[in-house]
Amino acid sequence: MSTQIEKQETETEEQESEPAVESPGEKRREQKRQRQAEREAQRETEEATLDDEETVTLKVFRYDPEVEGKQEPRFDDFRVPFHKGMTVLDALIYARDRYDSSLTFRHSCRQAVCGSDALFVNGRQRLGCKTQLSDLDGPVRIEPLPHQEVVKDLVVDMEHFYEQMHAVEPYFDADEVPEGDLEEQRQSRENREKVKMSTRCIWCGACMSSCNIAAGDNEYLGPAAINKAYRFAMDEREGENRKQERLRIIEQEHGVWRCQTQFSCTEVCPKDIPLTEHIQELKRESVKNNLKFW
Amino acid sequence: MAEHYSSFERGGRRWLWQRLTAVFLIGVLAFHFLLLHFANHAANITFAGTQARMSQISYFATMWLFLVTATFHGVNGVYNALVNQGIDGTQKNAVKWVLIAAGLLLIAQGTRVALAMNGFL
Amino acid sequence: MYEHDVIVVGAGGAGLRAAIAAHEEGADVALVTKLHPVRSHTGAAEGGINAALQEGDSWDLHAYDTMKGSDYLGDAPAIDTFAKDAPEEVIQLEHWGMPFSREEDGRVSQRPFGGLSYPRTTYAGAETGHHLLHTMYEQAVKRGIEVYDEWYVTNVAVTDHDDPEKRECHGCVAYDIKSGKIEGFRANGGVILATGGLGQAFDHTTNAVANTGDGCAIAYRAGAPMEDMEMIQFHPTTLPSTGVLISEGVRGEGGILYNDNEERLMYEYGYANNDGELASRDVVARAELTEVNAGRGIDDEYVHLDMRHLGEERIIDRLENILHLAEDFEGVDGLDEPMPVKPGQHYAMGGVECDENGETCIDGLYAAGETACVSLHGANRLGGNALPELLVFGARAGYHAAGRDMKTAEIQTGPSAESEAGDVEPPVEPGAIDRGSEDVAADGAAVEPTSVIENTVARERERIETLLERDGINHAEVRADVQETMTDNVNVFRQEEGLKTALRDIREARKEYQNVAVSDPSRTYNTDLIHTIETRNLLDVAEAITLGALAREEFRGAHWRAEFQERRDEEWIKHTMLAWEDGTPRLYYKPVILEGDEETYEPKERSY
Amino acid sequence: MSQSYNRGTVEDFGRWREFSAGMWAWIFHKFTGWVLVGYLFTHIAVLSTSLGGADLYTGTLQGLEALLVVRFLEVGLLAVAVFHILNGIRLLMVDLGVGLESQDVSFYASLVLTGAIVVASIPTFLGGPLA
Ligand SMILES: Cc1cc2nc3c(=O)[nH]c(=O)nc-3n(C[C@H](O)[C@H](O)[C@H](O)COP(=O)(O)OP(=O)(O)OC[C@H]3O[C@@H](n4cnc5c(N)ncnc54)[C@H](O)[C@@H]3O)c2cc1C
Ligand code: HEM
Ligand code: SF4
Ligand code: F3S
Ligand code: FES
Repeated sequence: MSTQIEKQETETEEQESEPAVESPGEKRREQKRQRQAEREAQRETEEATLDDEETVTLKVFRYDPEVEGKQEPRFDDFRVPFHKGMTVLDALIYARDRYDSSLTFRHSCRQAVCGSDALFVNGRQRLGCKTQLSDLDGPVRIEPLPHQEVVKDLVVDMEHFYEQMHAVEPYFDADEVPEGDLEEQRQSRENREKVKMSTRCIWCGACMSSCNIAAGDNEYLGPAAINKAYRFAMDEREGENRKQERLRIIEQEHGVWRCQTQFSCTEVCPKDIPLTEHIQELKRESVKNNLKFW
Repeated sequence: MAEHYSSFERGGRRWLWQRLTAVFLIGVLAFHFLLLHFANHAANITFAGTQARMSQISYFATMWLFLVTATFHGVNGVYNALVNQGIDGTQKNAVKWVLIAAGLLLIAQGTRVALAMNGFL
Repeated sequence: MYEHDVIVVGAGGAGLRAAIAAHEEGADVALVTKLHPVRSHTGAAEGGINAALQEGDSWDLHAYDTMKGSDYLGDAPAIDTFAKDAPEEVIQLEHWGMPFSREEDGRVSQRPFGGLSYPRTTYAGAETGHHLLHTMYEQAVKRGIEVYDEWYVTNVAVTDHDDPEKRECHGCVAYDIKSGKIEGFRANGGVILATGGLGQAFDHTTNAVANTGDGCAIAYRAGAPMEDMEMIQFHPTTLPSTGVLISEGVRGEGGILYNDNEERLMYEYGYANNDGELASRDVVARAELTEVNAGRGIDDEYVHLDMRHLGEERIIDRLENILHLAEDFEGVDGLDEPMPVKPGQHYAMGGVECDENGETCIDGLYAAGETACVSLHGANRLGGNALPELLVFGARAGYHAAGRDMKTAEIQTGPSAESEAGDVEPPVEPGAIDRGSEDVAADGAAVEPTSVIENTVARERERIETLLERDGINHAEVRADVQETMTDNVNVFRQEEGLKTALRDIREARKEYQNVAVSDPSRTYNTDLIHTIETRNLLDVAEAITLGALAREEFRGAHWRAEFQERRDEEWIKHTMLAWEDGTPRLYYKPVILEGDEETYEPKERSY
Repeated sequence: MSQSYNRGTVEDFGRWREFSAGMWAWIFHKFTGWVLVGYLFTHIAVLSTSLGGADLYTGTLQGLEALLVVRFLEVGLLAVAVFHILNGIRLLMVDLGVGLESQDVSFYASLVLTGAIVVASIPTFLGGPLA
């Protein structure tokens, strides 16, 4: 798959009947105008001839703070031909390349690893590239992630999400590293297994967007950041001192205690990370930890 | 981010107590309901009956603990809910003290009532 | 104008490693990247990272395998440096917390991989790249390295001098995608291009939509030559509908390829009697296509990769991610049925010519990662050798740019390394159409760095304004034309006529591109604009790939020619180089260095 | 919500919060919790009549019980309490990390069970002598 579109017949037609007096620039512009008109016409006929059976209608959220007519948020409809295996992202790419090149959304890997295309599709946070159209009821409503500022169309501001991720000191920081250049740290298989799920996060922000608490409390670390903290706090290679510091971070007012176990984060996570479970485990961990000092 | 390092009580002690009191309340509340709505019909309750039950020291103690735990559980729950709604600073402080005062008052009044019931007052 | 010691363009594995290295060296370093670092395509790598870590293995074995894998088109100094540095870099990653898969004794696991004489591929499940990328981004966060996130670099600011080797790079120009601002970035130490692959030149690729060869095109137009561009690796196991990669790990663990007659094709038809499914990628890719062309493919398109016999437990333990990919993107349950696979563009061995320290012939301009060609992979990259390359050469470029004293490079760069002029006869004139107006190096007699940057900024601003203001066709058509012709004609099997057709089509596309305009008038998050600029870059790299392919009249590694089905060592142990001279590509050759530290590598027949 | 961030008009445009089981459970638990605290205060207030002597106490209680509304309110209280208890048990399990995969099922189960218990208790609650 790629951003490729099918070649359009009309465009390869030569246009030789232009009067010779025009300057090359004018001629070119004239050709372009014609081409655009043809394109538009073609799009219309194409859309009109699309059989209902094999098309999907997308209702896509549009907003651009700068462009007149888009300052008021609205929904645009796109009819896209459907083929087996088509994802929401494929459909968006089709609509953009064929119908409206200003349709804006983030995407890159097309295989659920880059985390760019978390969207609100039919009322749920999903990755566009990982969502089969055939699993959805039409018309498919595509909106930007809720609870984040919309930059344009389907693009939201991720800054706040990144800040929360950074707030948990999301980096490995062992108390001590083995001496010797080629000496590795040992980690048991069980321990790697324990942190495995938590290391899968692709920073898509779906969980944060789905969490009611995060929506209400802007300072709440949120499920993804807490999961990140879990990933390191549970890694036996880091050592006890670091773990204490990590627990201190997640125990703060807007940390784990804010989680009301609503589970929506866990439900929407495209990497199937058991977020609620990790949050709960950290709550228990910090209670245990505190009991030690009684 | 610096603002994340506030002096909020860490360690989730209140969180833990909320759970511990809940466990206790499951039993007592169920017992309370069964006793006063099913075993003894609510409409048949009289001071004499109450007094009879309350003069058993174990029953009295249970009910008093019920009062204390329920108050803590309820008041703390309300406080948490408000904090989660996003109150902050002075507002939060005010709420905290009002709730503590209300809680203490309730326990005090409840204790007086209980003592009256078993005839001490 | 922003100012830093070192500017790293691109924040994938190579860019991050370079930034961390430069930071370690005390430089003020910034990452400028069109995607947030964790969105880089390094995250998609599945299989693993090669490094000689265990007793019984050694760097020279790794180097030998790499040289052999490269079909003797790799440069020994690059390969030796690589194999020597790799173990340390991998352990460094481990110290940075990367969650590698482990052995019972708690040590990092290693598994066999195609073309390797020893099981030396370290891995983290089937998501090695994801973990590598995130681990390194985390370390960059730890060090507080500045990131200009979602800034698209449109060009580098290079002084104008006829001889590229006398040019200096003072910085770059970037477009802030979110606000539409165009700014200059001054780099006192150097600019490191680490923009990743160029897979979008093809329409069936494992690469991300963002892999548009920007760094290659930018360096090329600035005067740094392109090396061995024809060497494109096609991965034998990609899902037919999307191009999503099924890791070589599946074959490493014992997965088997079947044709439509349920024959184990690698053996039945003698494509690789020794290594079978573990033969190197080019061999397997050709085998599959030969099967399909001979009518033994399934649906005339693909073959089957079967891993069911490995057992559920082993699959879930080591290849769980593959199950998800097959399910989500092809609707196939790998535990239950074989997975359909076909070859797809995967990796560019060629790229911006640079030496072991990442330096190009332009002073202050570096390249690292898939964008660069040190030349480590030569004519064919071994699986699991790209990720350590990011680490080894990313780090070296970072150190060097930040001013560390390093061994003088043995590899020569720039047109002066030429050993022989090339001649290739393209059917149409290649190169830029409107010479001079947009690309070529920056300008005037200006030698003062700030004004070099300012001039470049002004030119880029004008270019962007023009694209935004004029009216014309959508770039997507041009892009599609290029992708289509590349896949049709510059694929696994290459023929002179096809290559010429591709050049003609690319020329056509260049003409079309003259009429391209951005229809979205917004300055806010204008992806239409970004994609339009990228398409221009794709044109340049696609043309370079095709020119190289037309020039190289032999069959070596990933490059197969219908007319020349033999490796021709007497004549072709040399790199194809393309220099952009005022908008016209000039072909020349540069010798391959086979004299290594330990031994001089003797070209041998690749038996697998 | 004083800390929440004003995301502008775009935020609410057509974007509504989809509630899932866990969210409903949270809302209900909150609501029932508040009702229970409210009741606790009222309850102690009513019981305070015992300070005024046996007759006043007995009179007040029986007087209240004589009102049909009070009976109905009591059924409501029962519903609220039972749900809070059952969902509270569910939450305690979640806190212990038990049965996280079936959190939605357990929520529905709490609802159904609450309904069942309430219906079963109606005769006892509404029955009995109306004074
Ligand atoms: C599916 C897949 C699987 C692979 N598996 C393996 C494997 O198992 N083992 C192995 O060794 N190798 C593997 N490879 C190869 C290896 O992953 C890549 O070669 C490597 O990750 C490239 O890294 P990079 O840092 O050069 O580029 P990338 O990770 O692609 O990063 C490019 C960066 O440049 C930025 N950028 C690009 N253009 C611009 C611009 N104009 N302005 C600003 N920023 C820009 C992007 O934002 C991005 O941050 C695999 C490759 C693929 C596609
Ligand atoms: C009988 C058994 C009870 C159990 C098992 C129980 C359980 C719980 C639990 C686990 C919570 C915490 C929810 C959270 O913070 O995530 C909670 C909250 C609460 N409980 Fe109870 N509880 C019980 C009885 C009561 C009683 C008797 C009252 C009234 C006094 C009460 C009032 C509250 C309140 C007000 C809250 C806070 C609700 C909110 O979050 O807004 N509970 N309960
Ligand atoms: S935890 Fe899951 S939903 Fe949240 S950011 Fe990570 S991958 Fe996305
Ligand atoms: S949705 Fe929110 S409340 Fe907790 S369980 Fe998830 S973080
Ligand atoms: S495009 Fe990368 S996650 Fe969907």
